[in-house]
Amino acid sequence: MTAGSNQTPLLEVRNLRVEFPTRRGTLVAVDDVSFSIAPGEVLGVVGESGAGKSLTGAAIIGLLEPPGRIAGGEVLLEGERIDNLPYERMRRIRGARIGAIFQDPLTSLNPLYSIGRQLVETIQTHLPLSAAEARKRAIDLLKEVGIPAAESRIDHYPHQFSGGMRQRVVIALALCANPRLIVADEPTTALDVSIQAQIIALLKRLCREHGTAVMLVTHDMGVIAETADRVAVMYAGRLAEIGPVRDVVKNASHPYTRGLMGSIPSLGVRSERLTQIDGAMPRLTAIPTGCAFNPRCPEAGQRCTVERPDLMPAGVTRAACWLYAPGGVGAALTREAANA
Amino acid sequence: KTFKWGNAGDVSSMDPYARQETFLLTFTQNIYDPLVRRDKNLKLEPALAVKWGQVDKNTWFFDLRPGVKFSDGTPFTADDVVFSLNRANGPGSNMGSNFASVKEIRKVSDLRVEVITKYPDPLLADKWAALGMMSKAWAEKNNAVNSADMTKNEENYATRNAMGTGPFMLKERRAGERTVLVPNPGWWDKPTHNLTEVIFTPIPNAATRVAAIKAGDIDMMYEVPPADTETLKRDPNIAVLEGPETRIVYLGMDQERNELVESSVKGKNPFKDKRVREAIYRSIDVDAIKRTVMRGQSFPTALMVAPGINGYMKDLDKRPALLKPDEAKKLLADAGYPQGFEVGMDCPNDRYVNDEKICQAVVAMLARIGIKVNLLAQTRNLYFAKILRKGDGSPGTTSLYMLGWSPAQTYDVHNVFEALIQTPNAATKKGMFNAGGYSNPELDKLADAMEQETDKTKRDAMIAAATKLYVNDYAYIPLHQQAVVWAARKNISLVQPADNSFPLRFVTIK
Amino acid sequence: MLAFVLRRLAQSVAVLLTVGVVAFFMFRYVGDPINAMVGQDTSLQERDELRQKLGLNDPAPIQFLRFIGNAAQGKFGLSYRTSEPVGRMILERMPATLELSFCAAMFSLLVGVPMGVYTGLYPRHWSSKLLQAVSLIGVSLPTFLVGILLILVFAVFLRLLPSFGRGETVDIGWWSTNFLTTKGLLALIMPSITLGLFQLTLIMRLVRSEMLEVMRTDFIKFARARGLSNRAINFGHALKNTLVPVITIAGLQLGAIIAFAVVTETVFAWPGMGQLFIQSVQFADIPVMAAYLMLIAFLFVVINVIVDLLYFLVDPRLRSQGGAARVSGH
Amino acid sequence: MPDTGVAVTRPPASGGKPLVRLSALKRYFDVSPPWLARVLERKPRAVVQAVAGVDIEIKKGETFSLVGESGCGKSTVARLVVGLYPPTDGSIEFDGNDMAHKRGAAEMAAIRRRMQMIFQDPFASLNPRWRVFDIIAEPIRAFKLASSAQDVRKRVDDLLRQVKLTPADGSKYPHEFSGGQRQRISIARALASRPEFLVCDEPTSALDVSVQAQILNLMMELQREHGLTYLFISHNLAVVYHISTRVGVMYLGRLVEVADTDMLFKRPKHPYTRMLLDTIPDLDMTGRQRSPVAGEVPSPINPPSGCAFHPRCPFANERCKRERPASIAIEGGLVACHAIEEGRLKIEDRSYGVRA
Amino acid sequence: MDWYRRAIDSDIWWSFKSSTTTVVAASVTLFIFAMAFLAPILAPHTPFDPATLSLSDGLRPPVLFSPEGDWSFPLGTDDQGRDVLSAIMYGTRLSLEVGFAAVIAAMLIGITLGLISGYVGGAIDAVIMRVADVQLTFPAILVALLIDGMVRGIISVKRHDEIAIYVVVGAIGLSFWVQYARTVRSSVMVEKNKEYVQAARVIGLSPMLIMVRHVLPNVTGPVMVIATINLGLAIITEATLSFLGVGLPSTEPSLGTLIRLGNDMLQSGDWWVSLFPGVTLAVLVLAVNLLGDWLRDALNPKLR
Ligand SMILES: Nc1ncnc2c1ncn2[C@@H]1O[C@H](COP(=O)(O)OP(=O)(O)OP(=O)(O)O)[C@@H](O)[C@H]1O
Ligand SMILES: Nc1ncnc2c1ncn2[C@@H]1O[C@H](COP(=O)(O)OP(=O)(O)OP(=O)(O)O)[C@@H](O)[C@H]1O
Ligand SMILES: [Mg+2]
Ligand SMILES: [Mg+2]
Repeated sequence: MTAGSNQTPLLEVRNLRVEFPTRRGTLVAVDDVSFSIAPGEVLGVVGESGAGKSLTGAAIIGLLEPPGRIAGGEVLLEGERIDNLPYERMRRIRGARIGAIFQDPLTSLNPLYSIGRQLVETIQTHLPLSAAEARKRAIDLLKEVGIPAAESRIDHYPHQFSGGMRQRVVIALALCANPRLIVADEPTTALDVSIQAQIIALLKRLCREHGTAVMLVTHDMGVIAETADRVAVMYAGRLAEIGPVRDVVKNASHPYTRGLMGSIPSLGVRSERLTQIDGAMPRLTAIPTGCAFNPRCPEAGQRCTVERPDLMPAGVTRAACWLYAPGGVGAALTREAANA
Repeated sequence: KTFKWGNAGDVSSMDPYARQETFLLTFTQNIYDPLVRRDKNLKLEPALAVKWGQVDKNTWFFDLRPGVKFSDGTPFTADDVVFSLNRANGPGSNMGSNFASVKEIRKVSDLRVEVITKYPDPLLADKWAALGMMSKAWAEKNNAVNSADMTKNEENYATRNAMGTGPFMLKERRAGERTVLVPNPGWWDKPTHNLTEVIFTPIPNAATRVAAIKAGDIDMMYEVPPADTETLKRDPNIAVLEGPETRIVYLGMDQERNELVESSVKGKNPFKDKRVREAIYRSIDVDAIKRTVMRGQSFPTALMVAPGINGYMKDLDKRPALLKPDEAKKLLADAGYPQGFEVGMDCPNDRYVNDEKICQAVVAMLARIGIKVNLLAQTRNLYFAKILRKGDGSPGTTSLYMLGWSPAQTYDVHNVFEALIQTPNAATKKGMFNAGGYSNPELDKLADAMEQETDKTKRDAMIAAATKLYVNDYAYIPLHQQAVVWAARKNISLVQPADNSFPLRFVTIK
Repeated sequence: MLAFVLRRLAQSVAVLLTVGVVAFFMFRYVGDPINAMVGQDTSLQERDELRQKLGLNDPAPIQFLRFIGNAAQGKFGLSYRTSEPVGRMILERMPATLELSFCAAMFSLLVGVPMGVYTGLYPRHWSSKLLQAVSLIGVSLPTFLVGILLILVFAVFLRLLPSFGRGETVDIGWWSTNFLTTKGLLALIMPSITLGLFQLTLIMRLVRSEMLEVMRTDFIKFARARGLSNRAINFGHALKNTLVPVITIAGLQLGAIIAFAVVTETVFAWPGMGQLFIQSVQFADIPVMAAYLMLIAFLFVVINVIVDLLYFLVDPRLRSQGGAARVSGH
Repeated sequence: MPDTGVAVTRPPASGGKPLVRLSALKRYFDVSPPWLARVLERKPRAVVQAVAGVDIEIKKGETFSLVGESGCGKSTVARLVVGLYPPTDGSIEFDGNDMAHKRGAAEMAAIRRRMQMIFQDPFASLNPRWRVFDIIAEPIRAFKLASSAQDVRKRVDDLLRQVKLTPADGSKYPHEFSGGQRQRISIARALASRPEFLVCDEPTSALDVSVQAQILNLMMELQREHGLTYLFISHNLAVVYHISTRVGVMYLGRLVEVADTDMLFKRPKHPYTRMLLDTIPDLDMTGRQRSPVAGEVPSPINPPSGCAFHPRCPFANERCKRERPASIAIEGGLVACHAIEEGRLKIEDRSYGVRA
Repeated sequence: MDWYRRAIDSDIWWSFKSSTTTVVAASVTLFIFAMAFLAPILAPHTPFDPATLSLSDGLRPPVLFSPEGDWSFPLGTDDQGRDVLSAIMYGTRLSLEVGFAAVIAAMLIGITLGLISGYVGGAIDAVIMRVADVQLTFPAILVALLIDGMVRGIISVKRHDEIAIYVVVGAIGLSFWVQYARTVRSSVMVEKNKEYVQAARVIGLSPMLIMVRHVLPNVTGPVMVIATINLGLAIITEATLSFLGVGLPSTEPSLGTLIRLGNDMLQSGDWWVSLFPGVTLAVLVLAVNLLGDWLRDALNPKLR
């Protein structure tokens, strides 16, 4: 399923490149990443720690922390380019058209203000409502995310809520102005196993009801499997594979994705050994030439060590792997690579 | 015309008997007239008493000035005098030492008071020239019959209030902040000043004080740091007044113990050897101290009394020539200290002008003849507690020290002999400030004799003989008279007496 | 809350008692007060009598009990130096010190906090770096030197400000204030700057580092993600979250300011408690020193309680916990 | 799905002698406000019953896992076992030795040597200022297991190789390693004293799935080679399913169910166990709606009366509110539930584990 | 050469190198330290030896500012005939000695108490922290005034000058320890719950050993930062104490004492006597503070 592949995408990311100037030279943390999200669609982004998932999200909402910067590519929201907007214009988009949810609900809320104040403040920033109306909306939102006795709890402070409740408040805050897109960066990782399911269910329901698209960053494949429509797999700052969830999970094309899926312990089969990908993801300072995965790839060919693959169709999904090049791994190098 | 002035410390009390301290006495005298006061040249002149003298050997009389009124309008009578003198000699007062000879004070008539002494005391009027007269009625009304008693936990009215017959009246007293005086319109004397208000402020930091007068925030200040004298003199708006003070600053040596308390020499006391004392004496270049440390603001001396004091012997005031270091070393070698020795020295650091720096200079000078001096400079109360004799007459803990002394009550040399030079004796209370315990029986005899002697020529002869004795013994090492340096804005004219007192009645503003 | 206040009170008593003990035993050694009390001619016997009368010859524990007993009744006796009741001497000088300290504290806060916020918000900007370096001067020059230099420049050369003292004061009851006259206000300027400069630097740097830290927290990031305006983020969220440590330090510093007034008051001939204390040390005026120290300890305790109460206002987490946890400062 | 492995059933470890036995183990934490506040505000003492009476026997060579929600006391059990906390009550026996028994330092060290711990956070569990070599050598030196410096070096090099690092890594500092590599260093350190029993408190939950697989494989390998016994703690049921022979489910300081792994996943009995199993996201269930556990974990300071799970339990009745259920042996495992005991709740095949 | 490469390679070195201010501050500090500690070799005179002083050399102006200057006294002399340059060199040395000693004293007290307080906790912790509270009641200046007074009283018989330096060091040290104790305590409370400390406990190391081997090295960062900043503060405090008359003796003046002695001459035209020591002090403290500043930021990973 590729929801709305023929509509104009809600969000389109083209050749995004994020760099960090460091003292040892520039570090490319996100490299040539392109994807799009349709209205109402849930795109899961997975990958190992440090693969560049959060940075991609941060780049989209324009909250890269200096010295990090978007060094190339563009981000379009409903056809409008937003990656080069001045701070003030981007600020008006944030919260209003793109909402965000971060990993840790414990630290995402300012401990010194009641949640009501934080809600009202956000609502009034984006919607022309009076204080009383804003408060009413805040209460409605709290009810919607399932906070019991919202009228009385609205004046409570964050520390008076449990982790799961706080994450609900955070979701309510992200929904304040009915954004079209929500970037959720690991919204359940910090939560208890039993609460995770509640939050995912809530997020899904809300998006369905509001027609909001979600970019769901996580490394929990279970969550993705259950929630996402499409999945993007990142490896060392690049997209390794992108495609409908079922195909990526079940019939991954990229050897990395296959390894990743295999190393997830599942209840179905038990073995003496889990499938494992040997080695570790390279550091961003030492990304090998060619395909970044080549040192760990069981199917790497000569071409993989020299030339970098772009996303190419591989069955239902698109994968950045020479296996799917017309000539396969063994095909002749392009002229540039051969000369290099 | 408002006259603003400052100095380092505040008047500690408004009670004229609270402390026997020059500043307090002269300040309160602006409010409280004494019976007999000193003029610009420190000569006695009539004040509340128009006539005084000895009826017989043991009786003094004071004839009071008629028609004098206190500033609250009540008349001043003999009752007030008797009351004041008794109060000054009473509990809480610090003036008791001026009454050592007094047996009885009695009112003869409203305008005459007589004092019976235990023994002839030719200096009584001198001693009392600093004693202001209070009002009996006022004191009784305000429960200030005695001076403040430290052991009781209560305040004394006279500590912050004052009411006398003097040229000024106390308008405002904020201890530590400022004290405001206004002229007394009913003063018996003809005012020589033209002030309408006097504001006194303590400014403890010398640099600030200098800045304040430069900035014109005050009209006059004293205790000008010697270092600043030159700049102040250069300031076209400021006049600097300097004159010698009667205080002599000198060094003393422990000649009493058989072993010094703080020295490398064990088993004997080098200071008991006159050669050692001479070597030290003649190695200290007082002129150099005058030039750099004191910036010219001192008057080197060879005697323990200053010019102007009764008994000062001008022809004896000659320091022997300085020794070259080898000569001094030879003297020391003769005395048995060819390598020199090490000794501790005590010095105050907030008592005399540049006291610590003088000591430092002395340390350097002695270092050159092989005497290594360890200097301990400290604040006055610690310093005095360390070096002075204890109540039982036992010596303080010092080997070499610096002191200053002025016979300020009597202006007579006998005070110096009695307090500093005579052999210490707890019973007779002589020599109690002779911290080094110098002792010369011959001199003791002369000093005792001069106390009773009323014939001036004979007495002068005794003084000369005694003076030669201690000079030749190198008993002390007199350094200098420190200068009294005042600075005033150019439009102020004032008188600077040699005793470091500052009578406001001589101030005029142009 | 009640428990908290009671605990603080108990602690205060403990602090005051400790200070009392320390004060007392230290004073036994600061020198012989008698020499400061009498003139040069006072005979040694008279000195001894006075010592006896003052009880200075009694055994230490007895002196201590007497001292504590009297202190508990607010009686610190008469000053050895001026024979005035110590309580009143200190009270009279208190307004001067407190007003000066208040102005110095205000100066350091009103200048230091904005400077800290600015340098914290734009840590890489050259002007921040400049401000930071310049502010270091506040801790690189001894207070007395700063004071004298100020006097030389503004009083002696420019003649803009009075060189010393409180200028004109107005009495309101026993409290004499500088705030009601122009001269009084002018007189406050240089001493306040001198006294506050050091604290200014501290506060600025504290606010800066707290700001830097707060600006990196998730809730600030989240506030940005919600699209709040910079104003709301910087001042509403960031600044308020730096307040707790700032209050702690500012509170402690207020105590330090009052104590440091000793130097400033000496330089500016400011008739306050600090100057009184220094004179008392010089003259071994034990009753004044004791009372002053007890007062400083008391003020410190009061400031501490106020600081703690402020925490309650600022931080809701403490409110519900009953103030058991005190956020530790740096 | 890549079907790489063969389904194997681990050898049932029963029959062996228990290496570790925890009996009626309790650990309370006093979290009361200060005395004065308690008196004035009439607050009672507050005590967290982190572990409220746990009986576990772990046999030689087996892997016993503890699962449960955050705060149920898993880590506390782990710490009690290795002696980081003294128990409030109950006893811990290691190979027949009661740990509470007083003994000499040498004897104590001899027992301590035989049990080690692997911690959760690979970033916090290595001293950032020490070289890897020194970190691994520390237990060797502390227990004096090597006679010379060369011996130490040799052993450290061996250990590094065992955990698939190279001896050259010894001279580096921890920050130069990735999370997975650090966890290997932790394991090497734990193995340095040649222990028989390893307590692993969530050793992989801070790691990525691909790294997690490496670590789990390594652990299983080491177990096979050295006959190690594990107490394994995790909240990831899938991991637990893979590594353990027996599983204990904890809820608010108590064990609610203990069973052999296969049995637990095939026929879970306690309603809480069933709920936990329900929350496991599974790759096969794309698009499926999980049924989340209702409600949240209650406070361990005021645990609910009776069966602590009753406020969240769909099968709770009056008795559950009143009376705490005792453990009953059933189908080779232990369960503490009235509903099961009374037969109100049917035990059914839920086929979580075996879906062949 | 291993350590050398590692040092050159480290973040700290890099952040050091990339901050011009810091490099300048470090050079200045090094220069002043060298001047101070090599004073016996470099200084043209020995100002602490009174035998070499001559009043006749008194108050020479500095050569560059007045023709009356004498090249053997490049920065002029004070009223005792002391060479200002040499006095500054020796005085700086003394000030640094006082500063370092005071900071080390404070560190010893503070770290020990902080470690105990943090690691042991409970009643001992409460007592130590209350003592710290009381200590805070007495700011440095008051503590120093009191200790000085007390010591002078107790040992008035002995030579005070010899112990003056210990008094000043003790007084400053005593008033600074609280900061260390608090910092170390809170670091220890964080550190002792870190898993690597628990790992050490599982091995069965004694608390003492754990504290020294594991906890202590990890609190050095914040302690170093405080120490650097305190060094400047200690030097200033010593100067202020000298100003109040309870500092080091004037025969062997520290920078502070030099300033105090010259202070009286500030307005008299003999400005060099206090100005040069004043500038030296300000530059030294400023440089040390800049270093401390940089160190604080460099060691704080959150700010990198
Ligand atoms: N401020 C920074 N300076 C330098 N490098 C950075 C910075 N922030 C992130 N990176 C690097 O960018 C890479 C991508 O980081 P990112 O946070 O996007 O990873 P992620 O996929 O979200 O990982 P995780 O699952 O751990 O959250 C990482 O390798 C990280 O080291
Ligand atoms: N030192 C302590 N002091 C007070 N309470 C504690 C302490 N250690 C643990 N607790 C409490 O005991 C309970 C059990 O904690 P424990 O760490 O054992 O849980 P856990 O099952 O390991 O949880 P997680 O999965 O989050 O690690 C918790 O409620 C915790 O708050
Ligand atoms: Mg991330
Ligand atoms: Mg745990």
